[in-house]
Amino acid sequence: MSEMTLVQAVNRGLFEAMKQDPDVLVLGEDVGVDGGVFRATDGLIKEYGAERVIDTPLSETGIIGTAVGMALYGLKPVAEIQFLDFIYPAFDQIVSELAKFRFRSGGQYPCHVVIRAPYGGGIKGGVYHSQSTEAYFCHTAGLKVAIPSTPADAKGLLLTAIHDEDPVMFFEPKRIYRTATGEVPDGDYRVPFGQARTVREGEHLSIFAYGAMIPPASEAAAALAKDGISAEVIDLRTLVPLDEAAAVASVEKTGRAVVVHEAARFCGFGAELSAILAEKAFYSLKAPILRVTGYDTPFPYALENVYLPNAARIEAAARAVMQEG
Amino acid sequence: MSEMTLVQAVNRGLFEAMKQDPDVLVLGEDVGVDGGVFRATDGLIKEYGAERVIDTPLSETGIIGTAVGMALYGLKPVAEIQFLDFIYPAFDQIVSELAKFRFRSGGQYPCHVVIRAPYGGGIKGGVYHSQSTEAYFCHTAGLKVAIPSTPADAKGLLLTAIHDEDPVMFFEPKRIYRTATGEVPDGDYRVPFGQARTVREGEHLSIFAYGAMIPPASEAAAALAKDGISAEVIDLRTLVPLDEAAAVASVEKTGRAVVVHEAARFCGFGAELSAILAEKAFYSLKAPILRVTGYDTPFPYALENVYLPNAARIEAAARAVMQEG
Amino acid sequence: MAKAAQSAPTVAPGVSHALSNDRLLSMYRVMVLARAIDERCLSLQRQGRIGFYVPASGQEAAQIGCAAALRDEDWIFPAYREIGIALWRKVPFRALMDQFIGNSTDRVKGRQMPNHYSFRDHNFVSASSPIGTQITQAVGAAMAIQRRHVPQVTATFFGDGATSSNDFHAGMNFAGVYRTPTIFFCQNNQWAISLPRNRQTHSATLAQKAEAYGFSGVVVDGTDVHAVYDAVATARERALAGEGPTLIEAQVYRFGPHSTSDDPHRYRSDADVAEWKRKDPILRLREELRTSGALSDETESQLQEAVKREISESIEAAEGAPALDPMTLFDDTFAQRTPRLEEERAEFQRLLREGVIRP
Amino acid sequence: MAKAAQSAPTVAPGVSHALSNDRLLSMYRVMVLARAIDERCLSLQRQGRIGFYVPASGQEAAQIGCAAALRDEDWIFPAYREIGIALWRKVPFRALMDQFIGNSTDRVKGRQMPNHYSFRDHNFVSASSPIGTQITQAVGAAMAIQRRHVPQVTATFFGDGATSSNDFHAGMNFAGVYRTPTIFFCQNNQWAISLPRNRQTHSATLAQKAEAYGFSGVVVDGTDVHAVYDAVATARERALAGEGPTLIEAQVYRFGPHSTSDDPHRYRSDADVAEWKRKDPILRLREELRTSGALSDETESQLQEAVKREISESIEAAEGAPALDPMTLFDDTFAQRTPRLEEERAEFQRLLREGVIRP
Ligand SMILES: Cc1ncc(C[n+]2csc(CCOP(=O)(O)OP(=O)(O)O)c2C)c(N)n1
Ligand SMILES: Cc1ncc(C[n+]2csc(CCOP(=O)(O)OP(=O)(O)O)c2C)c(N)n1
Ligand SMILES: [Mg+2]
Ligand SMILES: [Mg+2]
Repeated sequence: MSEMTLVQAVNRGLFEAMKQDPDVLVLGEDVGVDGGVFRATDGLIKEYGAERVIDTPLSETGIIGTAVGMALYGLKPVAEIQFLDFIYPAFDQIVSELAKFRFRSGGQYPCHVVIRAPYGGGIKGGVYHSQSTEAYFCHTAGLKVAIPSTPADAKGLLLTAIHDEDPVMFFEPKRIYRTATGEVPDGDYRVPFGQARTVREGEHLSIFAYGAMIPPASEAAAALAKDGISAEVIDLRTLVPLDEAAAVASVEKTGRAVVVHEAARFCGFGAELSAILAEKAFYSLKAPILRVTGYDTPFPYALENVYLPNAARIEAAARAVMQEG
Repeated sequence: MSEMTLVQAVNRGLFEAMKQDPDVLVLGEDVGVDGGVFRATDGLIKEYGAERVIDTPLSETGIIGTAVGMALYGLKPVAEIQFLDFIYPAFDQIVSELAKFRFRSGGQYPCHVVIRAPYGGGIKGGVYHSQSTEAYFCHTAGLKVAIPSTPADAKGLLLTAIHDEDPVMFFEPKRIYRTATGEVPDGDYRVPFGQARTVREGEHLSIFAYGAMIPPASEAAAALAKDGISAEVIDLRTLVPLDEAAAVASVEKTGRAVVVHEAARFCGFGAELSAILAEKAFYSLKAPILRVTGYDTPFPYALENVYLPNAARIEAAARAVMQEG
Repeated sequence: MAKAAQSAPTVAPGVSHALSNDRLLSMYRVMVLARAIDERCLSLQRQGRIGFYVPASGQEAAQIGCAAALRDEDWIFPAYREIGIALWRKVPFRALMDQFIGNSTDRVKGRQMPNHYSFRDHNFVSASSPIGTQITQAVGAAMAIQRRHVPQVTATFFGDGATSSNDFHAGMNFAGVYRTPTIFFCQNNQWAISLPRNRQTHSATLAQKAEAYGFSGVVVDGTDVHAVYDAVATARERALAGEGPTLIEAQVYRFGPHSTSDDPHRYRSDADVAEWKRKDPILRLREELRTSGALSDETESQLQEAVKREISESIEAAEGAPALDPMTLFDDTFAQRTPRLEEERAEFQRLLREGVIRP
Repeated sequence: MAKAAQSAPTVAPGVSHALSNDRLLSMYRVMVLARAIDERCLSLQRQGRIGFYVPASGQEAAQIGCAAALRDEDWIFPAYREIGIALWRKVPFRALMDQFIGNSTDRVKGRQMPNHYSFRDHNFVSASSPIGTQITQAVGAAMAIQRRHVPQVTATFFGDGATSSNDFHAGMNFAGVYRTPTIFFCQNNQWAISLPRNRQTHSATLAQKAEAYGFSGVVVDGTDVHAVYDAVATARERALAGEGPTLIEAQVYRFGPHSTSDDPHRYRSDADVAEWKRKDPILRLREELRTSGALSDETESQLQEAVKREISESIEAAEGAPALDPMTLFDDTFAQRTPRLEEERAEFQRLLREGVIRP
């Protein structure tokens, strides 16, 4: 166990995986000599050399296309996309190739690539260094999607991702890269996919969130507690596979739900979770499900602090939900 | 008024727009001499020449990137993507550029491109000639999304799209390109965006669909009617802007809803509509909202007829919804 | 050796890798088989017995000349028109036919359109429809080969149209930077559906595009098995010697339609086709083999007979195989089904049982 | 004329477009202004007065040499490092400062990070962060120019790293096919963040990449305003004469960090930087102007004084401008707000009123 930040935990996870298995390699822009623009890959090239820590030309198409080829051959590439906002030149390789290789080849060609990308707002990055577009990937059959919110989960989910047999999109909440700190187990620590984490138990309503929205959700729950409102906060951890059972069970208990994410609301991940609850927890629901999300505009720069969901907005939505029904 | 097929109506719409405005031009792969692989652009090059009907190299990046440039300059390009499945090389231009140009330039640079693409299954096209990924675009702030289900709407929505001031994704249900026939008004016929069409009025439940799912939804409603179940069938027509008011009003009347689309279920458009209803029509809902959709696998080839929602599946879901609550 | 990109294409003059008559005969046999399959499948499609077909007639010398110069351990990253490569790799036609039908013995489990097959045990990676995507993948696999230090190469196949794709650019560039053992084999068949080669790009040759990435490109007459074989064998030797990738532009012509959905009369003249048919690669090799005495009338008719029989028997067997089990739909999205897929599968099974869904 | 791509770069020998002393002086002035802004903004960023900054020091001759050879009616499709172009186009520094702050007078309404500005009235299109996307757009605008039959060109700006992008490939290819009046101006500043030029691509020059698209590329010494001006003026003349596009590789060096988020010591040596600083384009032009007598001590100090004053006054004014109205968030996603945006806007307004959201 050692205390570290979330980005350090990612770095530890990468070191661990590369130590465990010589087939694991890292590629991306500035991941080698520079150690990654957020330092997530810092030190890897010194330890494992340029053969396994590959600085690539400026082409996401090339990064993911070659990673797919490596994976088909039997290596375990971990590709970094510098910001999730820059993943789109690789979108064809991801949705048409990576996600479908196993299926379309009748199971002959598994294709196990982990794609790491910092996502989300709160770093004054403007429209192109702030977006949260996890819903695109969740809607793409064949991809798993993991989003840690704590250093321990960052390492544990990353190691699970690297040892999985399927492609995994691993989105890192850059806003809390350095502010989220905590104890992280040493060695081969793994957190299973598809198991939500109860951040805080509660009786009156359920707040669902993930990644950088866990801190404001927890803060809101703490504020609500002062007024005797007991909110359960659930960190979904992996969106695919989703722990639907935990989500439904929580709402069966509380009867009320607020879903939180940074991404734009329309067709965001929150829509799916609402739809699941409206179907499977229908008879338990005492009030409409509210979503606290980014707005349906592109991500702004100067106004990011009013665009992003904060604890006060989550708290207000929770109070509104409590007043209904 | 003349009777024609859906793809002919698209063709008529393009002729009309090019006649109206010399700034309208068409570009894409095989759209000129060949008239498009589905013949949607047939005859245009003869009438308007290669300067306005542009056969492009095999690059969706190039097609949409140049269309964006043309639009910035003041033209009104209508780009064809041969199959929606092949749009991903242009995804970066669409989500990062086209969708955000007006916003990110503070309103200085509107960017009005219409992107036409045949979408959906039912033509034995396998994994890459069958997909319905409208949700990606619906989740992208700055894009409008229109999907006609009749020849009249195909022409009317297309002309509205071409005269709109914003980017429009215009997805054409290729499965019913030739089977959907009907009367289409001559001349400058336009169907406004954001107004759903009531295909059939009903009292007991609401079935929401669009595009190629309208025929099976109607068929299901007809079958239900025989058993005295009165289903309202609503064609959403444009997913962005969405006629939320019509959807909510319908469910306030019927109390029950089934949402139908071909796309995979998880984070599909149906999730958004369910979420809206679960929030805004909450107190009217008598039963869980069911979704009848493609499964969360890649699109198959040999098994497409069992993958795609059909009238019987919609009917079964409607009966299930009627038994609840 | 084939000529450098800058000059006009010609039949390769001093070929440095000679082919024995035996080898030429076996190449000829596979070319004949490929052509016969093409003709038969076009008619199966017209009869509605298969849903779609992509012919490769005209490109046999390019494909089999190339395949013969590779070794079985080399990885193929194909497009959808590479039937000659698969056949040379000893994929039985029966296996192709299974794929065209999508029956229960189809190796890709009915997941893809005809011609998009995949045979892992033949190192023949899965073809996909999106143009060009296999190119970067071939480079990635070559990077893996470098990492494993094994004497293998990857060969990737694509058309003139694919040189405009994003993956061509990225794949060529990565290959140049990492000097990967990759052969970029472009079959310039003069058309990308209706777009002629000279509207695809303004460069004089496609091979010269390699200059942009710091390695060499060569043009070969793709109707001449010798020239193709030589260019590929040379590229393979260079790749194994650590000298990096090569782009080979094999100039050929697509005799048939782009696919069974295409009507080439809309965009090209019969005269143009007839002109190129005079250089039919099969006639050309037959002529050569006859002249050298390697191919007698008797061998020829035996060969034609054997090919016909193999085709007919394979079609019959494939058509007789059981249909695909619908429940396989839920396999292979992931290695293990997620709870959601289990749930959907259970729903699907119930709907099948109730007759709501009918296979 | 600049030299053809194949040969090594040199200072352009027989320059065919001469620049008058007056013009050179005004170019010098803008170069000095750009450099001074850079230095000042780096310190504003350190003081937390602006959030981020992308310096352009070392690239002034390339930018202003190019801008001066274009006409105001030509459309600029910039990347994020083109401050010299904007300044030459007479965009006041105040307007840039407004953008860096994202205040109520910012022309892009606080929507983008510093350096991603846009000025429609200067034909300076909106910069975006994703690398390369402006390249195809510039080609599309040039196709529109062809359609309108007007004497204009488009010029697009990008770095060495951007030559690996999809849009470079597609844009160059479309430009070749349609022979568009486009100038592809690549500032090869030797680095793409930490990746050196020789790891970006294996081609000897970036200019030679034009060969792949059937048009010509030239290398110029980007520290020499004369060479740059000449290459661009020539390319512009060719474009207007219908002779199509040109790729120009201006070889420069990025003196500063990639951006204020970057620490260049992690990947390059001070010695390397010092070596290139000996070719500082501003010192070089100053030297020339002094030698020719066009620049006296007095003019120089007046100029430095004026630049300092303009910068200080602009910063003061921009910092004094009112903050952005939060309600503007809901403008410009579409020309007209959709019902959903109206609803979200109303919710937002309520939350603002209730103090749940605080600007
Ligand atoms: C990304 C993408 N865009 C468009 C298509 C539609 N399409 C299928 S084949 C083809 C032409 C391919 O031409 P070429 O690369 O020369 O190969 P050929 O078919 O001639 O062998 C096109 C445009 C596609 N499959 N993928
Ligand atoms: C598509 C994309 N990938 C990655 C990035 C991150 N990034 C920003 S600048 C840069 C390097 C650009 O290098 P170059 O094109 O040489 O321009 P320069 O910054 O040197 O002017 C990178 C990788 C990006 N902005 N866009
Ligand atoms: Mg071709
Ligand atoms: Mg650079």
